[in-house]
Amino acid sequence: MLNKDQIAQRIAKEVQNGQYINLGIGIPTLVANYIPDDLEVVLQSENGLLGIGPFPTEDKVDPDLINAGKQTITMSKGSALFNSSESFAMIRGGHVHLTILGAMEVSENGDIANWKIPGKMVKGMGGAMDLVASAENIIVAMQHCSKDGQSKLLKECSLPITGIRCVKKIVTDLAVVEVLPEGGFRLLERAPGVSVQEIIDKTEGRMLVEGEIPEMSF
Amino acid sequence: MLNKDQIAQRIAKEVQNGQYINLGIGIPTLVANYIPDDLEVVLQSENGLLGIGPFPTEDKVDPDLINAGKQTITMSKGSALFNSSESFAMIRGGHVHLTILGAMEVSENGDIANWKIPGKMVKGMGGAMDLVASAENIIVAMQHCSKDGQSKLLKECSLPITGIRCVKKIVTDLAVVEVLPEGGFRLLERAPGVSVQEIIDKTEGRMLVEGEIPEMSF
Amino acid sequence: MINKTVANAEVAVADVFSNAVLMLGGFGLSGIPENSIKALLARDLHGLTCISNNAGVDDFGIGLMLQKRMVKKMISSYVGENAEFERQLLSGELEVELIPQGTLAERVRAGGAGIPAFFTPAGVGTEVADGKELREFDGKLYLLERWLKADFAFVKAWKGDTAGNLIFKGTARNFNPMMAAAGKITIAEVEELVPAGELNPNEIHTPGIYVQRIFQGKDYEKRIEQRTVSRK
Amino acid sequence: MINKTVANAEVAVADVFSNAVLMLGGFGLSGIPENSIKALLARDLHGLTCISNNAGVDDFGIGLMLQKRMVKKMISSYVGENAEFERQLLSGELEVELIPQGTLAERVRAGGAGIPAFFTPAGVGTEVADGKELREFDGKLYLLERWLKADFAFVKAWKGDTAGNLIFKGTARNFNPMMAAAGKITIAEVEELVPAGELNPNEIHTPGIYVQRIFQGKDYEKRIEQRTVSRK
Repeated sequence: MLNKDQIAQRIAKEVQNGQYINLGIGIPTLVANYIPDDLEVVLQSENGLLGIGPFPTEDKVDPDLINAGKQTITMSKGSALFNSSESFAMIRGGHVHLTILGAMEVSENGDIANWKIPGKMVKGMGGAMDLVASAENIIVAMQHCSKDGQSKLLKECSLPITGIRCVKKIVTDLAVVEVLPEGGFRLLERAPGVSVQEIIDKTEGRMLVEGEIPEMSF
Repeated sequence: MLNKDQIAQRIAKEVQNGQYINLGIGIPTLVANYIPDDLEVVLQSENGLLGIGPFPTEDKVDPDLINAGKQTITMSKGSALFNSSESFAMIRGGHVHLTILGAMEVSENGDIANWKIPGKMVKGMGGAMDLVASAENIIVAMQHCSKDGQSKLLKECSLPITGIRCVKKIVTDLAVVEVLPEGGFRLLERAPGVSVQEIIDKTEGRMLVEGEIPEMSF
Repeated sequence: MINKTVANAEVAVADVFSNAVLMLGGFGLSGIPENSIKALLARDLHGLTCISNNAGVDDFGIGLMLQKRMVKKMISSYVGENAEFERQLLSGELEVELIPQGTLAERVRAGGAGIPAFFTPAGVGTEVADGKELREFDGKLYLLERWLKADFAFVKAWKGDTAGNLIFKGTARNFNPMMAAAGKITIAEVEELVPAGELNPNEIHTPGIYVQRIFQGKDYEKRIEQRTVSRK
Repeated sequence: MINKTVANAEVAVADVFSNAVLMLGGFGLSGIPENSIKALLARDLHGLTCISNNAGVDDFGIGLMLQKRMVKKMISSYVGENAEFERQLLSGELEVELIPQGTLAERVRAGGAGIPAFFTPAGVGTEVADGKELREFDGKLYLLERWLKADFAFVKAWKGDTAGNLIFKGTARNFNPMMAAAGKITIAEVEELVPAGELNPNEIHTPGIYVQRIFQGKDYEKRIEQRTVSRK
């Protein structure tokens, strides 16, 4: 089973040279730590920045420079600032190549639920609905099961959904899973020490398993 | 009868303190010369400038600084530059208080035709359709009659129109005319030496004449 | 150039009325109109509709207006980090309309730009789409969304001039420029107010045409929600 | 940061194909991509659709592409000052779609911003409205207009960096930023190309994400259409 950093590390392998990438709050933010130095990529922050740099040292903290998770950040060389309307123009217009975000549930046709638990959580969707409706490639980072053991890879989402037919890949603590264009999950890799059977048992949606399923390598 | 400069001079009296104003090509551009110095107004150029200054002296000519008529200009103190989308956002959003433009015809319900003569002139509408569809106050500067003596204040426009029910006032070489909200022209002022009868004779549309019609003063 | 300067926040907000629709710039607590909020808090107002990406925190920003029960309705994209907000919402004291962040930004932009409605893909297939027109363009589904406007828009800039031109700094820009354009009366507070002519026209983010009042702000707290640092 | 630099205009336009849809920035002859146009003229292309506010003059700008019969269709708001253009149009050699300038700007912006359609008041009651959906919002009539996109967008900036970030100067900005965002491949030529990191992120007009190729332009003529001066 992977810890959060390992999930982020595995997702980082999906990143390609030259990509503009939006990282969601939580595990996705950690992905930045594992992107190989030889890849030139640009991280977008939907509150108005292309080119997120590392967190600032104590003396460089600037309240006018935060990411979408409201964390203080720095700018990398060659970055650009803009307003929220321009930021989502970029996202909706398909200029951001890769979106990595967390989820509470993903269905086997690629629907994602990550913004609301009726009667319990009413924080709002933030930029998630715009991101999932727009990006060509969406990867979800999440635990395979909820804290009470329920699968989060479902036939259909039970929670209010954030977007339809949009998730392309899921990286969990147990597996790397593809969402097939025609619907259904396909198992690509398993976490070290995790069996194919355990993954199947913990996946409610249809899971296609073809041939030998390799263990993840980092 | 007024010459072009006098038409511009008369229109300048319509300008109020604090207004943002778009001046069209031709006579409207001349209006800038007659705006009283004690009025603070800002001239918008739809190619991307708020705060048009005087024409430049020879040594200050800058090809990167032109007005919508492609004339070289300067910027006044406190001006701002922006792109064409922002410029028309300003116009469509009703932020420009006054638009002054030329016309080939105006109808008695305030329709304006100024962009096309079928089979003859195909230059295009430029920003005129956006301006007349958006500004709350539109004043037309034009000759009362065409070169061959036809009235340009009509019951209905004969040329392809630029916008409907938008002109509020017309200043011609003969008269100042209001377009009534319910339709019809109303004579407000006559040019020095021009009789009310001549104006009526040269106006095809309905022209309301109430009481004494004063001569224009400058 | 038209001089938009007013003495201070108190003067600037003096005619804000109860039940008005307000827009307030900022993302989280970054770039919020701190001075205007403080001045609004000192007035006896109620029934306000506040359009703002977030709702502040319990003891800062719009959170303080919620504490004072001045707000009838919030229109936002994300309202976490605010216990009082959640309490008022769950008890039914507060109405909330949650809007995808990009849709919110674009609806506000549309309000300023005279675009009454536009199509966006955000929210298709979700409860955000309920009651909205759905249409296919080039094989993809979109929702029709309407513009948003406000009686008063409150924005905070880094620098401004007396003509109302504004320059923002860093990610404190966020929703401020669109809100400046969508307010019937737009009130800008700035960290540094300079005479017209001192800002480079090429560097201005919000042209003065959108700003009706501008004042020199003071005592900016600029609270940080998630101070995150790395070691040297 | 991703390096978008290419050697020159010839390299930048090498894969432009016949019958492609192009956008070209500029207003009149101000801010037009002079180097890219010259490089396109040197190639054997035909059937192009050109989206540009104007069509140049007879012997400069897009006018030269018309002379060479490279253009099948122009989409513009104003095409005066061009005799060859008028000749081709009246003889039926050239197709022309005339669009109100603000609608053109907004359609191009929509193309870059993922907004497939929007409502605008410009053109209501005119022949521009023919065949378009008309709808009333808040008592006023509006037309539904669609986005515009291009296979290649050509823009000209004052300064640019190797990451594709652009800063424009004066009114030469005009349509360039929207077109940069609406091109599948956007080619930017700049008067001064600097390494990434040298431009102030707060002053950038077009973020590099929109630009696929950038090169240092040369020999700018910057022709003036209406040289108008006042005496000292």
